[in-house]
Amino acid sequence: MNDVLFTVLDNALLARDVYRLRLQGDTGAIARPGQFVNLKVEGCFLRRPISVCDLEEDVLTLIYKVVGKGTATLSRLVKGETIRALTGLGNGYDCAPAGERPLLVGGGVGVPPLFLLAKELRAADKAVCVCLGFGAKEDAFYLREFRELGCEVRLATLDGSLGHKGFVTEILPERYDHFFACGPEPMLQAVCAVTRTSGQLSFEARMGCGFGACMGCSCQTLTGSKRICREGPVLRKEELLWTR
Amino acid sequence: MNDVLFTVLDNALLARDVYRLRLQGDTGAIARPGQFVNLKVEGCFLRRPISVCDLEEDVLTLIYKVVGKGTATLSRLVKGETIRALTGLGNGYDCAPAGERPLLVGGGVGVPPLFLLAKELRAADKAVCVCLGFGAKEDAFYLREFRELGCEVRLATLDGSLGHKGFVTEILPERYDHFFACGPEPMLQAVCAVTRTSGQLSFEARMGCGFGACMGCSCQTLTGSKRICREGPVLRKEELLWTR
Amino acid sequence: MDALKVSLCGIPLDNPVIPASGTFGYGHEFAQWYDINCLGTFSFKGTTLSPRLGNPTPRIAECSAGMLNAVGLQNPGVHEVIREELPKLRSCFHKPVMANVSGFSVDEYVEACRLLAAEPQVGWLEINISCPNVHGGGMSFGTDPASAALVVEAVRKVTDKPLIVKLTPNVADIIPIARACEDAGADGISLINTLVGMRIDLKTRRPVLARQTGGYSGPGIFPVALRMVWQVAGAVHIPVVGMGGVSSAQDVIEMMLAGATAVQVGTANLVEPTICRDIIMDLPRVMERYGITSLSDIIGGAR
Amino acid sequence: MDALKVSLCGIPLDNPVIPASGTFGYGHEFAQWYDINCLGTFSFKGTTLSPRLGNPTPRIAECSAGMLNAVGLQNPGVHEVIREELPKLRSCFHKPVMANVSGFSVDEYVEACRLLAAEPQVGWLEINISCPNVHGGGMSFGTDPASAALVVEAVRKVTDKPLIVKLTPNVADIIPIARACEDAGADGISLINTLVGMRIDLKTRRPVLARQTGGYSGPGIFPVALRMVWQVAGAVHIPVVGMGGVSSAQDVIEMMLAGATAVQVGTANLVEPTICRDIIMDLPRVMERYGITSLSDIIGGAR
Ligand SMILES: Cc1cc2nc3c(=O)[nH]c(=O)nc-3n(C[C@H](O)[C@H](O)[C@H](O)COP(=O)(O)OP(=O)(O)OC[C@H]3O[C@@H](n4cnc5c(N)ncnc54)[C@H](O)[C@@H]3O)c2cc1C
Ligand SMILES: Cc1cc2nc3c(=O)[nH]c(=O)nc-3n(C[C@H](O)[C@H](O)[C@H](O)COP(=O)(O)OP(=O)(O)OC[C@H]3O[C@@H](n4cnc5c(N)ncnc54)[C@H](O)[C@@H]3O)c2cc1C
Ligand SMILES: Cc1cc2nc3c(=O)[nH]c(=O)nc-3n(C[C@H](O)[C@H](O)[C@H](O)COP(=O)(O)O)c2cc1C
Ligand SMILES: Cc1cc2nc3c(=O)[nH]c(=O)nc-3n(C[C@H](O)[C@H](O)[C@H](O)COP(=O)(O)O)c2cc1C
Ligand code: FES
Ligand code: FES
Repeated sequence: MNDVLFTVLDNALLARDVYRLRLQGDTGAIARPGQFVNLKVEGCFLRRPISVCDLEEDVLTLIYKVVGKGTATLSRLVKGETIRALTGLGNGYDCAPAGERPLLVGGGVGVPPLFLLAKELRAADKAVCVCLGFGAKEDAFYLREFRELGCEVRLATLDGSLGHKGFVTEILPERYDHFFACGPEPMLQAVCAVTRTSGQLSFEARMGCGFGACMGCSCQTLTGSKRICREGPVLRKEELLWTR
Repeated sequence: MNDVLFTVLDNALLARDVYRLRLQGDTGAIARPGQFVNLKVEGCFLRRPISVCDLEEDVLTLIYKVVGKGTATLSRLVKGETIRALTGLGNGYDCAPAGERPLLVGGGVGVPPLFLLAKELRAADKAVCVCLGFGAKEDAFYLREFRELGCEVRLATLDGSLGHKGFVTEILPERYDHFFACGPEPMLQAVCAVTRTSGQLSFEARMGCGFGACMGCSCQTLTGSKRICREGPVLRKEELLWTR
Repeated sequence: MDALKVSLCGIPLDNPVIPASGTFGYGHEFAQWYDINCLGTFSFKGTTLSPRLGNPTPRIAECSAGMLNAVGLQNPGVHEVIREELPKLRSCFHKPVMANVSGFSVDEYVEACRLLAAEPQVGWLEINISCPNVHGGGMSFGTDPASAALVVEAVRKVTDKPLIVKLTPNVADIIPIARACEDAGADGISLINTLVGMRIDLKTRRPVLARQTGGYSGPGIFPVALRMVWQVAGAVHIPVVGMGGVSSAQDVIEMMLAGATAVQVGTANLVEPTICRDIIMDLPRVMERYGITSLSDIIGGAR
Repeated sequence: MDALKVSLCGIPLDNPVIPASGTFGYGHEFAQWYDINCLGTFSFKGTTLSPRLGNPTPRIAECSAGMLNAVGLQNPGVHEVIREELPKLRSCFHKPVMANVSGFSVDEYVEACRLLAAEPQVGWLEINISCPNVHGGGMSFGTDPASAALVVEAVRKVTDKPLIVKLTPNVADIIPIARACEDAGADGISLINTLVGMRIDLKTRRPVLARQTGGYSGPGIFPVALRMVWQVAGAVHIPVVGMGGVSSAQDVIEMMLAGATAVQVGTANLVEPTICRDIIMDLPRVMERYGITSLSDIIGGAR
């Protein structure tokens, strides 16, 4: 965990209401894909948690959707401005159980953390299948980027404007060794229901602090109470109450 | 009264902790010297009242001393930035009773509103005597500007580092027809005590609104309750409770 | 603009936005900023039977998310209001107005209300049993169900006009007080008045306010106000007028979802004199964003 | 750094800055951000006799000048705290700690306090009779002088360590409650706990918090907190620990001028994890600016 002052490199519209923000600064505390940073946004009292999407030396990439006041303010950041963030928060995904054919399942702005994960899995030469779900074609992003990593990319949109028409859970491959998922809770629940392997799922919660101090983000699991910001945001499928 | 968006022309240190801010924008609502504007300062809940110091077409000059959070923020404004203000607030000085030899008495950051007043009186060819009091030489400002208007300028500093050592009330001329004063309340009280003519004094008050809505700035006078922001900030000597 | 219409105690309002008492004078101060006929109505400065000079100054202190006031109900008294202010008001405002009344005894409330209720332009009486600034004043009535009921019952006898009782938030449990007012014949409840607060000046090391403590208002009190509106709206059967820190169209909608039939805007007027007009103009856009077609449909919608 | 020293119930503090209960865990979370030995002390997470899972989520809602929480006293219970947390704490904090205790019956308070008071590192017991989140919980004790006294008397019997009673601000009059605690044997009063507040999500049209209402904390409550500290400090003869929205060295000084002997910082820790260290480092500069040579001299200085 670190308190870092970042400088904006760029901040560009990527898809409908979705922006990519690239920040320069000390990324040393970020250890794993699936971790997040907590941004101090001007005019907002609480910080805003955003997943690490990509990391290259001292450049941190975040992808966020404008859904309210804080993300709207973020979208107005321009090159050269600075923003403070607590970095290296959360447990992140554990690549060890990935197996040879890991499956990545992402929905909407749950997709970003899967990118750094895919990158690491590809670096370890895994056969990565990425299944992405979006509302419509206009919402989709990073397809090319995943393909360029050498992943198999499958797509579903709710309105059928790109790829399969329907839910992302309808396009999962037959065979995979372990899955990694991030997306809205109904999607995560569906993923849990249709997958047969072990897996890891990343959750969201309204956060007070983002680093384990307030107990605001607690979540009950079969292995006890977990703080989404600390013992999460990634939980193992096996510990979820849903699987009971 | 008007709600105006001004653009900063410049904002420069004039004396110790004292800045001159020049703003470009619609000054149409400002009718009299001694009126004030109420500035919307970023990060402050209430507006900040500052007297009109000078006015030239669409350029408004304010002089303010950094005494707290709001004025500190003001002092960081740079050319090209914008600031909103309610303009044309308060009654202002009435030049009609000035006579041929008006006396202007100012103390510290009470000096600014006297400048536009002096300018108007000089334009009407009055023989203006301006007596200014400051803490020390480093606090003094606008001496040259008053002289350039053709005023007689007398000076007092508390520590004697410039002009007479002592209070401004000790350097008033023998003869004058009417006085105009602005400064800290003890100074105003002393001015009232030593002057024999009629006069007008400008007061300060903690303000909620600045335009007569909240009754936050009321002041009791012999002629009833007055709102400093509306029936003031300029009150006639004759109506002050002090003179009773 | 039917989408904005609501009805408050039987009187239709073009929209639910109502400047709050004590922050809007008797209206004409604001007529210089905009045509105040765009308002639903407004609640005029708290008026007492006799004229009041109010408290010593400083009466205002700034807070990081609001302000304190200790104005102390300065007003010219009900007779002068009827003689001077209401005629001036008629010339710039053509809708029923809400008459805010304070008092220091039941008799005073009754007499001031009787006189104001007789004025044709007065649509509602809003009786403030909550002002925290005045010793032996509203505080005692508003913090105890029985005393609150006493005032309401007495005023009820002298007028058939809608009677709205304005409550103080400085209580442990607001519900019994609201219920007591309803039972005593109130037609509506408005809340919240200010929270008691304080600031100290680090330079002088003295309280900023001459009266030491004052009423805290502005965005900082919004969460407390919203909670009390929610509680009271769930506990009474008469309409609730919500207020406390409202300064945007979003805030208005949030108050209505909590159960407010109409929403007052106070302190925000002091900092942005055109805020009520701006909110009214902004409402349709914000409603659209949240899929709201009619404001009257969302009253209490969060329950 | 003698200029910062104060004494709280006979125990010297290097400075008056104390992270508030529930915002600082059991300390070690913050030891990752800075050396927490710079603190005066800290008040650990509200601990109950039995473990508690707390409330359903969402438990957090943002406000314009603060936040709401409805954590519901999630904690591992006093036995686990003594077994697991205090040993961990010892390794990163070498000063007496303030043990914050909650309970749902007098017996629970007594038993938890007895166990914690026996721990050598516990310097003070801070008994929270004010948590507004738990049904039938602290609320009832803290809103009534007699019940407050009941808890204090009972706990008083099982420990000689300094007993600080933490009060809720959700009352009409704080003074009788503070006095009842003093009379019952408390060594200090701490206040304020959170104000009850609420937020509604415009998108879902539902309360943001699963429990609907929650405790409002942060800068928005500072004026209310300061007022209550002022009132209580003027009414009792035991030290007062002030808190509520404190987030700067200036705020600390303002609280002390109002009468606080020490000052707790809560919510600010959540947003700026190093804030307490930063405030302590900033204090000498701010003191100089206001001509303060020793903090202990200014306690209650505004009176
Ligand atoms: C661990 C984690 C990682 C995340 N990663 C991403 C990401 O990579 N890209 C992305 O677009 N979004 C991500 N989110 C969601 C993102 O935090 C919210 O969209 C954002 O906080 C909304 O802020 P706002 O001010 O725009 O919305 P508002 O609704 O105005 O926010 C009000 C409050 O609610 C909170 N809030 C609102 N929505 C959410 C949410 N979905 N999750 C948690 N808190 C919320 C805000 O933080 C704030 O405190 C992540 C959330 C978490 C918990
Ligand atoms: C009619 C009028 C005209 C003024 N003209 C000038 C001027 O031309 N030049 C100048 O330097 N100053 C002037 N002042 C004083 C100026 O308004 C204050 O210095 C300023 O508001 C301080 O703000 P702050 O945030 O720096 O101080 P803070 O102390 O942080 O302010 C806290 C609060 O107190 C109020 N306040 C503090 N000091 C004063 C004060 N002296 N008068 C009124 N309110 C105060 C602030 O407005 C704010 O609401 C004038 C005041 C009034 C009422
Ligand atoms: C300067 C000022 C004066 C007030 N005077 C009155 C009053 O006379 N009568 C009354 O019922 N409420 C009075 N109030 C309370 C407001 O009407 C309102 O209830 C309160 O300020 C909360 O709303 P806000 O946060 O939008 O201001 C006053 C408030 C302020 C700020
Ligand atoms: C997330 C959270 C949890 C809290 N938990 C406790 C608690 O367990 N016991 C307690 O006495 N107070 C608790 N409080 C109240 C704080 O200690 C403090 O009294 C209050 O938040 C006001 O101070 P602040 O505005 O600085 O946060 C909690 C506050 C927050 C924000
Ligand atoms: S957000 Fe504070 S503990 Fe997780
Ligand atoms: S400051 Fe509001 S009436 Fe003067």
